[in-house]
Amino acid sequence: MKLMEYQGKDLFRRVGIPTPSGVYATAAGDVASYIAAHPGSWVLKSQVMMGGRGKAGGIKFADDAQHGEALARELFGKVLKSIQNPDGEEVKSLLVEEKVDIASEAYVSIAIDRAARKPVVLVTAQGGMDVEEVAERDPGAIEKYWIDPAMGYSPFIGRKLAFDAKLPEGYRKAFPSILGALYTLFMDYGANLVEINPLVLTKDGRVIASDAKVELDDNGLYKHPDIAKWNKEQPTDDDQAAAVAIGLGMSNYAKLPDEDGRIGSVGVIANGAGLGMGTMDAVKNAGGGAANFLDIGGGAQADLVKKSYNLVTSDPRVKAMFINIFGGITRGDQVAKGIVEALAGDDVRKVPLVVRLTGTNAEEGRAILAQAGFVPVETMDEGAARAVALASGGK
Amino acid sequence: MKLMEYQGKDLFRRVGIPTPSGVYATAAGDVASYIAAHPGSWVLKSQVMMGGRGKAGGIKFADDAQHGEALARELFGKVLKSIQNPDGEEVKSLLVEEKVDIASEAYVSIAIDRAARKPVVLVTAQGGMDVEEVAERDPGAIEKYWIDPAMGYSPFIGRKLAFDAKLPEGYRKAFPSILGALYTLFMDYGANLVEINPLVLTKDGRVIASDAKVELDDNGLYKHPDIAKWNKEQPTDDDQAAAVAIGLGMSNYAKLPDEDGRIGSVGVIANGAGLGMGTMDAVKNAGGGAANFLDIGGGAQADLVKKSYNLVTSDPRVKAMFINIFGGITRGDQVAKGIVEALAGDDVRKVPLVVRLTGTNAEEGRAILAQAGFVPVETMDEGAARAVALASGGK
Amino acid sequence: MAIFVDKNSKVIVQGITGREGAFHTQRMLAYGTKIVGGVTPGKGGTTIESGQPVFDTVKDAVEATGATHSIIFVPPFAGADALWEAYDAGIALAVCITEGIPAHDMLRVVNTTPGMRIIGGNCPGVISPGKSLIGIMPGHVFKEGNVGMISRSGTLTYEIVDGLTRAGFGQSTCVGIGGDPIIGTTFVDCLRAFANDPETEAIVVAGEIGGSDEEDAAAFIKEHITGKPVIGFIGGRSAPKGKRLGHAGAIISGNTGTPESKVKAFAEAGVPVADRPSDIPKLLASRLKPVPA
Amino acid sequence: MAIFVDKNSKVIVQGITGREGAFHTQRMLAYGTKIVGGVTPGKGGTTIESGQPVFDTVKDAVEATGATHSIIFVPPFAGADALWEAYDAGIALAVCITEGIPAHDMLRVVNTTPGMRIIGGNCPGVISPGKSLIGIMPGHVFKEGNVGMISRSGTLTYEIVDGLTRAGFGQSTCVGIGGDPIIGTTFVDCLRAFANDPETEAIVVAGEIGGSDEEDAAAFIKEHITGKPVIGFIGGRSAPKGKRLGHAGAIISGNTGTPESKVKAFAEAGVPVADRPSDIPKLLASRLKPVPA
Repeated sequence: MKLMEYQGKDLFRRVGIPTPSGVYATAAGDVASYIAAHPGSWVLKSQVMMGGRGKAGGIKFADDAQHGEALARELFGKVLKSIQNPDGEEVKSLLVEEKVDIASEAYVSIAIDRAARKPVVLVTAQGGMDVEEVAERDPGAIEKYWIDPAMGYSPFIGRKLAFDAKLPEGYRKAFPSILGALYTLFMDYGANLVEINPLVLTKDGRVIASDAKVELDDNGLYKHPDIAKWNKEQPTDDDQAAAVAIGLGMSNYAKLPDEDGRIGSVGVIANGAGLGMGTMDAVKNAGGGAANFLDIGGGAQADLVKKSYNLVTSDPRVKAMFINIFGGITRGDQVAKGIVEALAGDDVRKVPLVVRLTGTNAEEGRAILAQAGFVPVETMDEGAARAVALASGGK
Repeated sequence: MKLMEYQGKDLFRRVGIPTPSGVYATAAGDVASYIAAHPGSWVLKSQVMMGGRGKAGGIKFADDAQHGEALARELFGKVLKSIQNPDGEEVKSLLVEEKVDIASEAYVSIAIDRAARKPVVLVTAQGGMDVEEVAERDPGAIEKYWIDPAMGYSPFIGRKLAFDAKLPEGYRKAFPSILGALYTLFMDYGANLVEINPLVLTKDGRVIASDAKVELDDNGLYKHPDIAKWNKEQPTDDDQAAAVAIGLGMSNYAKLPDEDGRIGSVGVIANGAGLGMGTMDAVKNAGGGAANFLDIGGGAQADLVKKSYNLVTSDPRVKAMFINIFGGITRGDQVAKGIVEALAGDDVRKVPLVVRLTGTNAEEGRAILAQAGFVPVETMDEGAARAVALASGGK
Repeated sequence: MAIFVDKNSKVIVQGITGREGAFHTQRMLAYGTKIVGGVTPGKGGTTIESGQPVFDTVKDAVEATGATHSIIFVPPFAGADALWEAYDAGIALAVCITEGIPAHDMLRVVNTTPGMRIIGGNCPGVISPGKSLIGIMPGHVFKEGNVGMISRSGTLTYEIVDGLTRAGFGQSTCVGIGGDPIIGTTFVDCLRAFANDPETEAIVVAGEIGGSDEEDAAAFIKEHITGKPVIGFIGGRSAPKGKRLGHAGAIISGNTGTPESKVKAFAEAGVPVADRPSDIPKLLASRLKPVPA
Repeated sequence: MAIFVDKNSKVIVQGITGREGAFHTQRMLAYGTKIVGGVTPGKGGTTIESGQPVFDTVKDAVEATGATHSIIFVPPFAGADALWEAYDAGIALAVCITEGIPAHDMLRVVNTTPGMRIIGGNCPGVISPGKSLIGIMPGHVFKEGNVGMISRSGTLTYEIVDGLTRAGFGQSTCVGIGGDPIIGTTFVDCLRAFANDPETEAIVVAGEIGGSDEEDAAAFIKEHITGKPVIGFIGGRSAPKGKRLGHAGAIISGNTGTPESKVKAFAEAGVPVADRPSDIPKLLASRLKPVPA
């Protein structure tokens, strides 16, 4: 679960990381009255998930209430677009924050290093820009430290990183405790990533988290029901919602983007993500492309197979479907039953179908399909080739 | 720092350990109005540090407000005495708690095991009595588990202990989370000991901490200023206060009780607790007894030596004093200077003095003492024998 | 020989009376796995229908049965607890089937259970064909032999193994390491074990896009595996960049994790990469003699 | 030989520019200890008056000097942090002088720094006379020789050692293990090292009332120490039960911790217990030949 900046800063404040003063606003009037009550220079920051909101015109500066209100009106409802996000994202809320006088900008993040199986801290004195850019241009400027979760965080880690990354002296006192608080947030809230970029040293000597990027592990969200419910306030992924609606996991269904002008036209259902990916690969190897991908998981019953069929064909790009089942826990007879039931209904869009069924109860499944006048293919490669041919109008 | 029951239960509630409903009261009127507002059966528990308050008459039962008020008036100001605490302790506050219907009483505690260097959990189904008694009578009834601080607590530990200690089935569901909360308290507040005795299973199926014993590590108190200030609300050890008043550590000065009818009459000052204990032993070996013991620590300056002299002689039992210094960081000349200054003052009680001075700057120190007409002894044994002789009126 | 499990491995099932646990206990017993008992708190002292005793705690089970291996079927929130309980009881190898254990739970578990081998979570388990199955794999697909197989996915493994078996390549041990971000046993751990296993004469590494396990495996192979041919495979090569596909592990990020990066790493280690699962037996055939069924 | 430290031990001082650190650095240098540098965050790049370089971090110090040993003079709240920093930098042995470190900090430190030897906290340090002093002991009291000495207290150690030295018994190594509830190195750890040290021909164990270190030591001696006479001593035998005397460690609790329990344990291990420090050389003399000064 990715958090928006204002949500990330909420967590920052809970663990004691200094953030700029300000207010979260969903109406232009609130922006105006806040600035009126707190004269000074303010930044209006669009609260969106996408990156590059600054370049997209999502950040504005206001010096008085009237100006602030006008800018807020301009921002609310605006659709910000970027190269990574061509569809754009609508601005529904703003964070109004004090405009600080920046002396220096650093970068700090903690992420899970899968290979080391430890949290890894990244620090560089070159903050305020994309860290991938720094990594490419000046890799030596990024200091890393792997924290042993058994030992946990201790201030020497922050001291060492501040010295090694050559953070300006003004950071030194505050940095070890800010990193400690960030580690607390990372561990206590089960984050995949916590990032402060930039961590600002102000001209008056404060060290403040000017931005907040927090990504929490969905599997750990149940421990934090108050945060889990933020999810509902956020733009939901339609695919995830659709998968959950029929009783699958969030990431068991995904529509695939059309790439390089090529439109994927084969719908793919498989049991297991690995086999699903393998099936997509097979479709591509056969000269076609998958339009989407659905993993029915292990032990699917007929009803789920039917619902899955319907979901996949609801994607209008799908011209043919390839169901690829390797029965382990999943039983071939259940899958076959589901297919027959799905095809029997009148309420679904039907497309040419290729089924490959092997493993547990495959014989029984094949018998059910045969009775419905349907002959499954023998191998994955064969099935993929057939599906690609059918999708392009062949037989 | 030992906490009183109501303070321990405050911490229990912070971490989510269920406690009986009730109120803390320092006036009989408050007891009456609370019971009036909450009709039912109530227990009035005297809030004192000493053990055995029940036998000493510190616990009463009331069924209505009037009765409660009368009992409270009786308890406030009462001095409870026990074998362990013959001087007694005055009741200044009460905890008024719901009288629960007890189905079963268990015992659970977590303490630091110095030898294993791990927290150790003790659980027995035989709660409500002194655990030392259980240990003596039926040692097999006590289950132990050493928690690895790197791994921390996990519910299987509580499950395992509940099964192994044969806690009644009613405990099973609640116990792992209560023990988890107790471990959180133990670690987060830096406790030497946390104990629930009894952990009650009520007839209506609740599991509740009926009593609370919490002892925090003084060295870690600075992390919890809100709790550290509770210390001021509690009876302070006079010896500790006296030591702190002259700039020593809390446990650097102790008056020793008179034992077996024998009165210790030698005042002992040494540098270092180990040498101090050795000096007391030497006094005993010489046929005498120490009245008190003061450790001036390392690197003591003349002024501290003078103040220490005054503190030790303020104990009227002291008939002679033995100052035993083995100079490491502590410099013999500073000690000698302090002694001479102390003896020069008119404001102190003077007693016959034996000084043993060796190690760093011992020569200089001896010279200073010699100038004041004073000849130190050579060894600890010799000094102890001399001091004992002087204390009993010898020369 | 084989690795991790053999026919003498004594196995307990954590969560033996649950739906999944009960079902797979019977499948494993049918395969010949030495299931010596199971654990369900509160059901200690009973036995399941097929006769295996149930205990309240893993410690009790280990003490009564001498079990060294465990397979875990518990809900995600109890996954870390089950692994720690296994560790505490002295279990040497725990297979964690549970999917959806919080990454931070696993982070803490893998860093505080030195000496215990954990396979998974979110994995199909491990099988030494003809000897023992500790997992949820369809046993009939596998065949005893001399090819070691490691994979990040479940069903794709069956697909590949089926092809191997049909082509006459039996398997010494197949390990499904699981697709979660933090897992107990990596490709490299398996490769190290296969390198020392005399029964294993060739190795198939079935990777996926995302992460750097394949790159790490390639580096290890280059350095430490000699005299045993290794064949690679990368699932999801057709997946669009950045799209999350079922396995949380399969997110492409930065420069490692791309199919190109993985294929390149394998190539540099002298490992041929099969374009499709059906190519694996062909690539193997030129390096190892199949054993006709 | 000796144990823990010898004349080649390269030592850094954590907190070298603080009052205590600076004072004892000079004393150790005067004794001949190889102090190769020190650490004070923010003073990296400078040198102290006697010429030793100061670094910002322990890692920097270790990389620049090759130090293997560290002595820690920091405030109590920074004690655990200093020990972890030493561990992280690869220090093999850290002497922690700091008094008053929270017990829970030490609990976590000792359980998360496997392989690093910690002596203390709240200890006078360790000295291998004539070779190296890493601590705050008065070096002139000690003399090179073949008696190993371990003690829970500081000044009482000097008292005992002074007697040994005057009686012609020099010391291989003296370790003041410290009096706090949780310490890094116990009597048993020291005994194990002395047992393997050819230079050590006899051992003096100077214990105290409270805790069970002496009982544990006695059990170890009984089992593992042969051919090296051991003399015991228990400080505080005259202390009233339950009274806290300076060392937090010296609280008598339950049945272990009493002088009687300790004397009995030593007796069962064949260890004579001296009634007073001045008896120790006498007990030693009947078992080991003194070397005249």
